[in-house]
Amino acid sequence: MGGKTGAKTSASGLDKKTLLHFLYQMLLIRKFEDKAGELYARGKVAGFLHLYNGEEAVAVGAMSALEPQDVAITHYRDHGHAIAKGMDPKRCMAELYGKATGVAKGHGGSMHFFDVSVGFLGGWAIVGGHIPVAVGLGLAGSHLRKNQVTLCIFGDGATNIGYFYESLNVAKLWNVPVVFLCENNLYGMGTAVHRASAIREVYRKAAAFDIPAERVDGMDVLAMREATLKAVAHARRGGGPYCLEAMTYRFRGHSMADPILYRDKAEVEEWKVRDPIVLFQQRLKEEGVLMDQDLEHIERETDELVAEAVRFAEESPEPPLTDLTEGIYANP
Amino acid sequence: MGGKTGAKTSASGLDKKTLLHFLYQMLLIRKFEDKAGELYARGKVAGFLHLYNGEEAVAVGAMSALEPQDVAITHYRDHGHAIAKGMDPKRCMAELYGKATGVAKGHGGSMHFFDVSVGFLGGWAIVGGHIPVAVGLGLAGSHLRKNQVTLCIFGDGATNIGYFYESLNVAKLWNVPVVFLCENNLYGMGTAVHRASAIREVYRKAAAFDIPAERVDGMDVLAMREATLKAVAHARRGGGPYCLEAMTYRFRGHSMADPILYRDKAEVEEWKVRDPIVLFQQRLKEEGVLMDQDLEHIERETDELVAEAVRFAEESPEPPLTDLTEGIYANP
Amino acid sequence: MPMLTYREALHHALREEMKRDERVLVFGEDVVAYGGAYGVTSGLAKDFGEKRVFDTPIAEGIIAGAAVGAAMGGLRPVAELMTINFALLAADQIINHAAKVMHMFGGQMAVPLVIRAVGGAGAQLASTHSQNLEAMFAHVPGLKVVTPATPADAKGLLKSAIRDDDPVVFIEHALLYRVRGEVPEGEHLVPLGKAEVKREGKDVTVVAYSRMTLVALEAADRLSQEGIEAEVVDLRTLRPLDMATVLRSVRKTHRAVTVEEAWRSYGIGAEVASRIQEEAFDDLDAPIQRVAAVEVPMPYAKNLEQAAIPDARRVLTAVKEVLGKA
Amino acid sequence: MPMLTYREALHHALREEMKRDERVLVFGEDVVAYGGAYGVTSGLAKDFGEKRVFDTPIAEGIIAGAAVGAAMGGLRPVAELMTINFALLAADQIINHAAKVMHMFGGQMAVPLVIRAVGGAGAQLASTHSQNLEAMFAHVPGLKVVTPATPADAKGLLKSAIRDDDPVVFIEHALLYRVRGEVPEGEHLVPLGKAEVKREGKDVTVVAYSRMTLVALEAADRLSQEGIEAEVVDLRTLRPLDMATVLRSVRKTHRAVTVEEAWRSYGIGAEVASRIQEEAFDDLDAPIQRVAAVEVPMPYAKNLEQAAIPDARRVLTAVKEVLGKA
Ligand SMILES: Cc1ncc(C[n+]2csc(CCOP(=O)(O)OP(=O)(O)O)c2C)c(N)n1
Ligand SMILES: Cc1ncc(C[n+]2csc(CCOP(=O)(O)OP(=O)(O)O)c2C)c(N)n1
Ligand SMILES: [Mg+2]
Ligand SMILES: [Mg+2]
Repeated sequence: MGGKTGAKTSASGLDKKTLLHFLYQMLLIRKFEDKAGELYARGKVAGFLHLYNGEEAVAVGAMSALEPQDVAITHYRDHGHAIAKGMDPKRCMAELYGKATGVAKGHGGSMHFFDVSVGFLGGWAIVGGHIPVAVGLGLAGSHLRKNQVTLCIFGDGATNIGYFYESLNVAKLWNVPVVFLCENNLYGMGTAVHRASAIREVYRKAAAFDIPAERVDGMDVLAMREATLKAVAHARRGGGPYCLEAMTYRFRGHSMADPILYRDKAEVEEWKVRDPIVLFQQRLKEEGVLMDQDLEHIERETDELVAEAVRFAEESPEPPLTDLTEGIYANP
Repeated sequence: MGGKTGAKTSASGLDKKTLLHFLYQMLLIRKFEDKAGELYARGKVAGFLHLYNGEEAVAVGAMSALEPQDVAITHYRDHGHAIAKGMDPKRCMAELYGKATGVAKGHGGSMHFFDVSVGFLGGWAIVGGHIPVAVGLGLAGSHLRKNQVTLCIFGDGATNIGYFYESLNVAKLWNVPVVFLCENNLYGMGTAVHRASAIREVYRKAAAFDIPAERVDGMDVLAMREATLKAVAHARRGGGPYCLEAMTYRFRGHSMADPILYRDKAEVEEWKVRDPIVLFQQRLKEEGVLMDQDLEHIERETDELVAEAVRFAEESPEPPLTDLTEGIYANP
Repeated sequence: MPMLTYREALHHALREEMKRDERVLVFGEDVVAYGGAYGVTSGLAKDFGEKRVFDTPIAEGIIAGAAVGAAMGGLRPVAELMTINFALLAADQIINHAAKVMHMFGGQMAVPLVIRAVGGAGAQLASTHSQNLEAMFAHVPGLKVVTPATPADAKGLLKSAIRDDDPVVFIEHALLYRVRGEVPEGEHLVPLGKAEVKREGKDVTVVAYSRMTLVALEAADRLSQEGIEAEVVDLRTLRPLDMATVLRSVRKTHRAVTVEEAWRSYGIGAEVASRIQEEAFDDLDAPIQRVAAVEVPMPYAKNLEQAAIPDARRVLTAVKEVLGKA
Repeated sequence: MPMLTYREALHHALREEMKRDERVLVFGEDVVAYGGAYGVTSGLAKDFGEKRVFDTPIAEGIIAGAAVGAAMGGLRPVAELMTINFALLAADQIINHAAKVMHMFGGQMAVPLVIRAVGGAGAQLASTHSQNLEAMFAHVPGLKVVTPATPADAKGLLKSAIRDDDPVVFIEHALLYRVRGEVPEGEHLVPLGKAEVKREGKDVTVVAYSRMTLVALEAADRLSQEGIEAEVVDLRTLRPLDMATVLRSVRKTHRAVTVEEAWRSYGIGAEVASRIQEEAFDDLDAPIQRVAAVEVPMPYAKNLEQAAIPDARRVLTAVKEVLGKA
């Protein structure tokens, strides 16, 4: 359960604008997800939909530690990461609608968000499959001297598949600037971590490759930021890969199809008390950073943006049927 | 380099017959391999041929720790393991000749020895591919209460492929009686361990799964026996998987095609000084267990057996062409 | 006969075979609490215990590899891969291991195992989750590949697959789980390697398998309203392939259309068409048409996905084509 | 023109493209000291440095996956898999990742990568090391699959593959490395997706690829001594498949035989034969015959392996069959 690191998590170091922006991003993600879930129920969104509720602090804290030239690559539970990396919620919503204006032209859907312009390189739906890809991105980053760090995000379940280990080994051998961030939300679909992994502390797996690793409180956006800053700095200065395990929890089911028979209400309630958005709000209020009017303003902005995203998606055109035969090859 | 374990390696505990049998087996393997290499040069044996010279103590010591109901499964460098597990050198040689009397009817060749009657379950040529199979054998062993331990042997190179990690994780989760024995001969083909693995101490990888592990001197047949006895006992009593890393060295090339451009003479010489057969002979002589006539007798017996194996292989018939259409399915 | 869904039929097959044979085990990702991604195994763990029904980590390589070892060790594992798309992570274990044991080791050991996996498109899951990869496995000697289209076949074929002593890749279709049909109770076995004429007709032979069998039947109904009687042959098993049944039909109708949900090039229809022209060339009055998916990584957008997957209309057009009525 | 071996031709292609483009990297198992299992890369590390030519652990999954990422990151990786058999451990990266990036993400990124792998039987390596798995990859939209038969094509196709912006599975044949042939120096490019008539003839079209092209040519020579002129079409690229060249030939000869070293069922010949009968039905005077490997996990024993692999004699028989002279 989210064993805290030593990382200093006082807000003091950051200015009000930055702190409120974190709150803004977390709220935006939360509302985007709730809306997506609602639209799924209404049949506007289809396919598999994996919502990020409860884990917002991980994405917002981690992405805030990246420089513009850095890239992020993640799994299918990607909305939060995409928005935190700076993707346009309108085009993200359009993708969920399967519209031509979507971030993947409607070809990818929820699991395959992608926007090269902000360095968000997917959205991948094969568990663990994008981790080797991240190592390749790291290789390119260092080979082409881009001063670029690759942030690779995946779940606890992905740390039991061979790719994870092959990737850590090669990342260390090649000394590539890749930060591996595991979102340990205690379950891989309906399977609890200890039923799928021989050890409960995922970060310990990095020791098999002499890669520095630590656990972070994934419900604390500032703790996430500080730990990621440290990891990114390590990678950028040529120190090689770094592993982070963010202890977090998903408030909703694995996907919209999940009856959630595998965890009890008590556990869920216990975690909801640690809602990263509520906690951060409280704290900013206590520290006198967040005023009521600030919050009203953020609430209004995020509500409007999500509403606007839905409007944009609704009004966008379907992709043309020519998409079935074009764009499969770069050199047809 | 073969950091010794605490394992007691004095011969004292064992009777003369047993000790001489170990010497006999190691010599038999050495001579079988030299003959196989010679026959390959003469075109009698084809395909890929991976010889075991220098590693004999690992197979003989480890197999001596198994009970008759226990099974062994290994990779393509399998002659030594097969003979140590009790397979008939005649039928092994016939397999190298691709004859119908071979241990796999001439279908498998050098890399695919197999003899269910002595619990030797292959001979597998996909690096790391048999490790998951071993976990399945362990599952069957415990599920069907066979009081059976599975010994799974593989090389250092195989510990960088995903299968290895997936297998250790599942073996621990299922608590199966499998002993994982890594033959660390310092190279995977032409790649030195440290060029392919982020850590040099392979046994440390087991820590990522809380599986007990240790390093053993693979040039000392008694050290191998004692370490394996301990690991097998642990597995048999329900303690789950156990990992061993045997530090050893292959005196010949990776395969007959290997020009050996990747390691220098000095290193080879340094290791040849630690020839497991020479060392064991010296020691048995010092301890007064091995007399000159014993050695002559063993030399003669092993020479004759290898010669007989060649005769048997030479005289055996080729497999019938009907083998191309039959025996592919158990239920055609 | 009771009406069951495809899902229930599969569930019954597993339940009956587990009752019948102690050695049958079921394992895979989330087969216990979740009952499998599509609910086929739900309740089995409760009734047979977690020693015989258990979860695995997300690691298809070892799921398949452990099945091979378990089978060699005397068990009869039924391993579930959530979808056939993930079978690509187990391809080496299935093709380089399971398929080889029997012959490569000189016949000393068989590997009685079943790998169940869900295939098919149509649920807007996009390109990595909408594939039909049966051709890749059907290409491999040593494997058997089964693709049931109806609840009755689903039950009868799965029971036969579990009793079979060879490695069987058993591919279910995601859109068929809710389909209902009559299913004989108890000892209902459908032999592997036998196709079935699902509808008789004299004018044209339509060869299909899995969900496309239903699409072919729908097309056949519409065609008969136009006076065209199509005979629908459901291959049911892709390896071994029962060409005798297909050829018998073609020799009668002199015309053939194949229907598959997979990509056309190097697919199932190609083999069937080649065999037909090889063995019934003089009986053919027109070239064999293949109806297959558009060759594209399946997009998420509904309009694109629907346009990519074969439907009755396209089968209709192909049939008229071979009848020269296009 | 200089005479080079297939191995040398491939080596030259790599060397020239590495010189030409800084972004081209070569990595794989033992490509440095060993020069690759078949020596194609030997010397490259010395000349281009270990930043551009380096070894990987034995882990095909990440070899292919890292190539995908490297390509996305702006490099042009040429990853070597020791043999195509091991590509099954990379099947998910090649099929679920490399092949999908371009279209699934809406065309934002291409993945210019080449996966080189050795295929083929004939060296008594037994069933897991003697496979021809090209059909599995050729089935997949998003991939390109290349199978050169001659030193000149090996060089020209590899250079084109490296310059191509899409993922290319480049399959070399283990028994061709020592084969010599004339190879144009320097800028010699053979376009992907273009078959070539390797020998002209009027009586029958023999379609082959990779080493079977040489077997087909050998058969053609023998046939001409009997007054039968076979036209040999070398597909060279299996995806995209150049049927135009094949059809042009068949419309001339009215008869066709396909030759492949892979298993017959669901193989390459099946697609070619289906396309021919679909598009040139009325031009065909006889059923298309397929010559392929016996469908068995390839045994080690020489007599069995030789009997399993197609040879000129079997091509001869098939040709006479389609000519009605059997
Ligand atoms: C290779 C593979 N196997 C199985 C699946 C099906 N699947 C999708 S998500 C998932 C659970 C992943 O859990 P985790 O990695 O912890 O991520 P989380 O969903 O908890 O964020 C599974 C099994 C898949 N997509 N890919
Ligand atoms: C999956 C796979 N990749 C590559 C190969 C080719 N190969 C055969 S043996 C070998 C080296 C294995 O080294 P190691 O595991 O250390 O065993 P050793 O040969 O040293 O005993 C390689 C790369 C293979 N057989 N399988
Ligand atoms: Mg999780
Ligand atoms: Mg080694």
